[in-house]
Amino acid sequence: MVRDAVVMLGHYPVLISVNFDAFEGEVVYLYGPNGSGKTTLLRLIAGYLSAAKGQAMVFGLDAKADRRAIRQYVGYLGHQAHLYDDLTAEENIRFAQRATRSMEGDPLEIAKDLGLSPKTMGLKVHKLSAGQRKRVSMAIATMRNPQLLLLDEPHAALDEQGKDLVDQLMRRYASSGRTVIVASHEVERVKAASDRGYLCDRGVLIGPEVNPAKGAPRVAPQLGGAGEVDGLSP
Amino acid sequence: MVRDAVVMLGHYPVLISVNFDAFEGEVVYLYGPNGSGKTTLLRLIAGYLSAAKGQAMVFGLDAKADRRAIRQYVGYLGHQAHLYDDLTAEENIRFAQRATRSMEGDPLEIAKDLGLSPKTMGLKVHKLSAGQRKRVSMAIATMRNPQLLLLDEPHAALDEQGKDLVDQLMRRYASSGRTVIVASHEVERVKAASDRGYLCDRGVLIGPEVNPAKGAPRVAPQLGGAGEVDGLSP
Amino acid sequence: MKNGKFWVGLLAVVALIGVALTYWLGLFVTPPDVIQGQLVRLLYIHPSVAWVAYLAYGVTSVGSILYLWKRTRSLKWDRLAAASAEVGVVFTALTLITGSIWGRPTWHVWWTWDARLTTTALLFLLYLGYLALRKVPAPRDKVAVRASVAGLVAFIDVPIVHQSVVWWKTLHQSATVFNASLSPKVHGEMAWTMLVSFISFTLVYLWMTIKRYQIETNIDEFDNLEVEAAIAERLQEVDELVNSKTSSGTRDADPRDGGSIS
Amino acid sequence: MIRDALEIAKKDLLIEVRSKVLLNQLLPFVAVVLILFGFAVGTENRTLVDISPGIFWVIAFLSALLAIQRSFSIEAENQAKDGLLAYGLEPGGIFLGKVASIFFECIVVEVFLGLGVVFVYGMRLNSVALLVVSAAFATLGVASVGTLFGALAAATKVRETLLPLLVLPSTAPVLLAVTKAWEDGISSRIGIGDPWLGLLVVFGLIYLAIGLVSFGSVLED
Amino acid sequence: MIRDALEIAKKDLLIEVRSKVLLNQLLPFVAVVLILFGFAVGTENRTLVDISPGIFWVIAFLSALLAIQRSFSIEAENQAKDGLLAYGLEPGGIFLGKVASIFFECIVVEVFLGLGVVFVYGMRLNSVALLVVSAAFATLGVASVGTLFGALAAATKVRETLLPLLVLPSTAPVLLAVTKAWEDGISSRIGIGDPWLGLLVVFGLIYLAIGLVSFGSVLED
Ligand code: HEM
Ligand SMILES: Nc1ncnc2c1ncn2[C@@H]1O[C@H](COP(=O)(O)OP(=O)(O)OP(=O)(O)O)[C@@H](O)[C@H]1O
Ligand SMILES: Nc1ncnc2c1ncn2[C@@H]1O[C@H](COP(=O)(O)OP(=O)(O)OP(=O)(O)O)[C@@H](O)[C@H]1O
Ligand SMILES: [Mg+2]
Ligand SMILES: [Mg+2]
Repeated sequence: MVRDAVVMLGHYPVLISVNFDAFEGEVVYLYGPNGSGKTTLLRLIAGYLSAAKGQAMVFGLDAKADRRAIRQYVGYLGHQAHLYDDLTAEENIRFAQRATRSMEGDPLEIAKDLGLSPKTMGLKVHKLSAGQRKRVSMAIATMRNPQLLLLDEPHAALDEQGKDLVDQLMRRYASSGRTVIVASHEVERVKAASDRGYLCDRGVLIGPEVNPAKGAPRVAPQLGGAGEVDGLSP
Repeated sequence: MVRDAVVMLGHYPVLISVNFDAFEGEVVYLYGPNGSGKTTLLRLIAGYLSAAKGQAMVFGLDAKADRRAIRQYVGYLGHQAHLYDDLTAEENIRFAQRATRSMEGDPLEIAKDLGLSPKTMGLKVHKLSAGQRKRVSMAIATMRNPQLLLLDEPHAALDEQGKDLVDQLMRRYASSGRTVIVASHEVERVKAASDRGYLCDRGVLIGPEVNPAKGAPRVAPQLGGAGEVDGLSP
Repeated sequence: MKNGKFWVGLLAVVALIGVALTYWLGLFVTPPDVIQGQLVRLLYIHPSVAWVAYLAYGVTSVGSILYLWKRTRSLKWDRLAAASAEVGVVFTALTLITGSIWGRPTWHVWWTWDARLTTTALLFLLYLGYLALRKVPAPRDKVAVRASVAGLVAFIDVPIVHQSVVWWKTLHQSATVFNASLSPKVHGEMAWTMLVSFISFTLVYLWMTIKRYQIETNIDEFDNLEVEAAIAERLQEVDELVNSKTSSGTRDADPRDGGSIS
Repeated sequence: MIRDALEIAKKDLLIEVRSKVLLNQLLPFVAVVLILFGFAVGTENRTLVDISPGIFWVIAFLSALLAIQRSFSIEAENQAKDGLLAYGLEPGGIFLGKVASIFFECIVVEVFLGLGVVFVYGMRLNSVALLVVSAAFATLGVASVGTLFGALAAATKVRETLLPLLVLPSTAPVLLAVTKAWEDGISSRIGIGDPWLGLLVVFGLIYLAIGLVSFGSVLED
Repeated sequence: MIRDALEIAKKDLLIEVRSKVLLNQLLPFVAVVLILFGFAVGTENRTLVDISPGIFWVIAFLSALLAIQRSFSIEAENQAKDGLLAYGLEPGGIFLGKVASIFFECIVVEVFLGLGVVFVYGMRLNSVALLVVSAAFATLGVASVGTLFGALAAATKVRETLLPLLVLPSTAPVLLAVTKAWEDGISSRIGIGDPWLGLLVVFGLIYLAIGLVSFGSVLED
């Protein structure tokens, strides 16, 4: 939940008086022109940035102050892949697995689900193609089955099949009661897979727009503030 | 023109026995799954890589041996923006302008056409959003009005308006007798804007497929070898 | 080819005989020196070993230049440079060792910070660096380019080593053999022995370099074979892929036939 | 925390094994500097032995600096640091892990350097225990400060030059103390009870503690 | 080629002005090392003056190394080097431009360092012409070799450690020669006709020539 938040980068307020909510079991999308502040909002929620005014809360905790507690339940996929170039894809995944204590699952299995062959997994990451890297990062971001998954342009650089995979993944997360917030320029695609969405334009959020096909019932909790489960939101 | 080319990365033949042609006045697209070798093919044509077998020729010159001569006529937009983080967008463009001796045009004008505001142009590049960077790189790649424009996923990270801009740009290039080779995962979009295309799958090129709406007449020069202007192809 | 093998074998034999002759002349025929006593016998090893190191690096830089020069660019020059540098490093090490052995009784230390000694040690490191650079993984031609440039720059130290005794006026023996007028200041059987030792160590160098060159060639050939095998393997996969595409009716899809349309 | 530390250290050493920076580059670098110093100090062998502890430690600190730089350039590429944070590793654990891997790499360099100093400079070792223990704590101190400042500098875009500026002055006391301890160890004036050693232990532990406590804030900055 | 060189140099210096690495980090670094050395050598002012040329040049070379490293880390981020190639700049021009900007940065550092040595160490200058000219050529030599090897090392993933390994031994003779020239210049034994200066000129020009000729191959690799 983000309330009246203003985010300054340098001396410029990139986000201005932003209100944003996401509830359990839904996929919320963000779209809007380049440079409008989508990445900034996601980084605010992930606790990489802090609000100059207003507040950002995740699971009822302050996104900046309690970010360490929050991160255990958050997966973040950014524009850039946070990978070690000198390690193979498999080693990167293994390291992330141990670091996040999400031991279940063989890295090769996880990777196969994301369309990475064992041969590819054995290559050093700096040799991989753009889409292959993205998939490896994806594997790592979803490793812990986070309660809240933040995706910044997950579709970019992926092929058709990869994009479908991402959509399925988002739906699976929502249907198992978790939350996905996704920023994407593939508006049609992401609208189809999501429940609600915001248009982000020059630092202002406009919305939420509700997906008529599925979104309607979801909106209720937001107004009342009572229907929210488990404190994901105020 | 690429004939029977094999490109090795490490000990692995990433492209195998590839044949590829592009002629003046056309947009040729490449599509295919992640890691299939599209970027590799573009880098081969740009002279960043060399063929282990077979040959790659651009404007009748060997792509590797004469790459310095060729580069004067080629614009390349890669997955990554080749920008200096500490300089502003405007300074980056100005430097490229002077380095490539394409003095015509005010950087701010060029940028405006690509949807970059003067304020954005005054920011250091590392502060820009992903889409804004892409636009700056785009400005630089097209700066010299190259005879041959290589675009590696130009649509990624751009918003709807930006993607349309890229499509227009490609068409403009083709209609003024230049050549565009574009690799993209936005298959529908790129097919609509192009004349011919190849499917790239696990290092093999399949095609060309001809766009029924516009491609047919364009193909002629390829068979005869006589219709080609200015030696862009064999 | 067979002929080549014969000549290399012959070279080995001649070199061996030369070394044995040096040994015999140096230890049994020549007299001990008035001042240096028995120690002078090191004269028949140490300078010739140092000379071979120079020679080796000279060959390396010639190979490097020939590789860098576009018109003569060929991997064989790079292999030659690599082979020669490796042998050069061995001989530089021998120079350092024999020099140390000589230094112990004459200067009473194993090592001292004399200019020639220091520059020789630098020389050793420069070429170790050269060999380390070759080990940084990269495509074969890139390795060759990098190494050639490094080999060229490193060679500048050779004249410095040679001139160091003059420039820094040091402890070390100044040029007795390779002086400007090229008139050795040693006489009689000592001179003869030194000549034999120079020739035989040079032959040893030649033999080692040729051998090393052949090994480099084999490694490159082996790599090429691996590449061929990888390509063949991939071609097979590709055939299967193409067949499946064709049968699914996409279009005429022989990859070799990319130029035509259906 | 210890587990996190182990994971980080293991990963760093694995990257080291893969890229062989230490083996192929750091050791020859050490050798070069050793020779340059030897030449600069000159022919009087006496002086060289006297100041060899100083030279040893100046070189050791410089190569520690390189090891630290490398350790954080690993995290900087592709902003892997953001990744570490996202994994929710404990900052203390990350700190310890980095210190451990840098410590280990430095020790390898120091052993090599030690051999060089003994054989080429002709340094004698009298109280080996003192030498070894003081070296260990000095290295601990440098690795701790270096890791702390390495993380600080890595966040900026100018780490190559900021890092030495931060690390060198703050480790200068350690450098002086360990040099003194080594001089004592060589002349065997005092054994393991050397007061300089006490100072080193204190420094090492204080730096380690400061790092442990403040690393969280630095990483998140 | 000269035009290309100017563009590159201008760009590098502009980046320097923007990021202020030199001003904010390199100069303090120099000051720190200067003081450390002063401390290490001790209180006898006599020795300090005698060895100040050596200290001056060791520090100057180390900071040149940092400047070179920085110059190529600029190109490495976002693979800007690929960009330079794509612009079709002449390799010779790129080389000269890089040499020029590094040279300029080094000269700034050396002036600062010189002031430090004169005022803090109390070094006297007798033959200023010899000092200045030999410094210029020594810096030219280092900048040339550094640029050449900087480009070489930048292409690999281990540039932080590979660069010093390559640059230090190949510039060591220059270091030795310029130190000698400075000793002469201070004691005013010989003026501008010093043979060491001749050596430096030869070195500087040879390195510049090798760089000009082979930079193309290195960049493209
Ligand atoms: C580790 C110690 C030493 C090293 C690294 C060393 C290195 C060299 C080198 C590189 C050369 C070839 C010089 C040239 O012709 O350019 C040389 C030649 C020579 N060295 Fe040494 N040397 C060492 C110790 C000694 C000692 C202890 C002696 C005898 C006292 C000695 C006597 C000679 C002589 C007589 C020559 C031939 C001089 C000439 O014709 O130029 N060296 N040494
Ligand atoms: N220091 C600063 N001063 C002024 N504006 C800034 C500063 N730093 C960042 N900005 C601007 O803030 C915006 C950041 O936007 P953000 O990266 O969140 O965009 P985005 O919506 O993710 O865009 P994209 O779709 O291109 O990824 C950009 O417009 C950028 O120009
Ligand atoms: N040294 C190597 N050994 C084996 N395979 C390699 C090596 N280097 C690269 N590859 C593989 O070569 C392929 C490179 O593909 P390329 O980057 O051209 O793909 P692409 O079609 O551009 O993909 P994307 O759509 O994801 O950008 C990848 O599959 C990669 O895994
Ligand atoms: Mg964004
Ligand atoms: Mg690609």
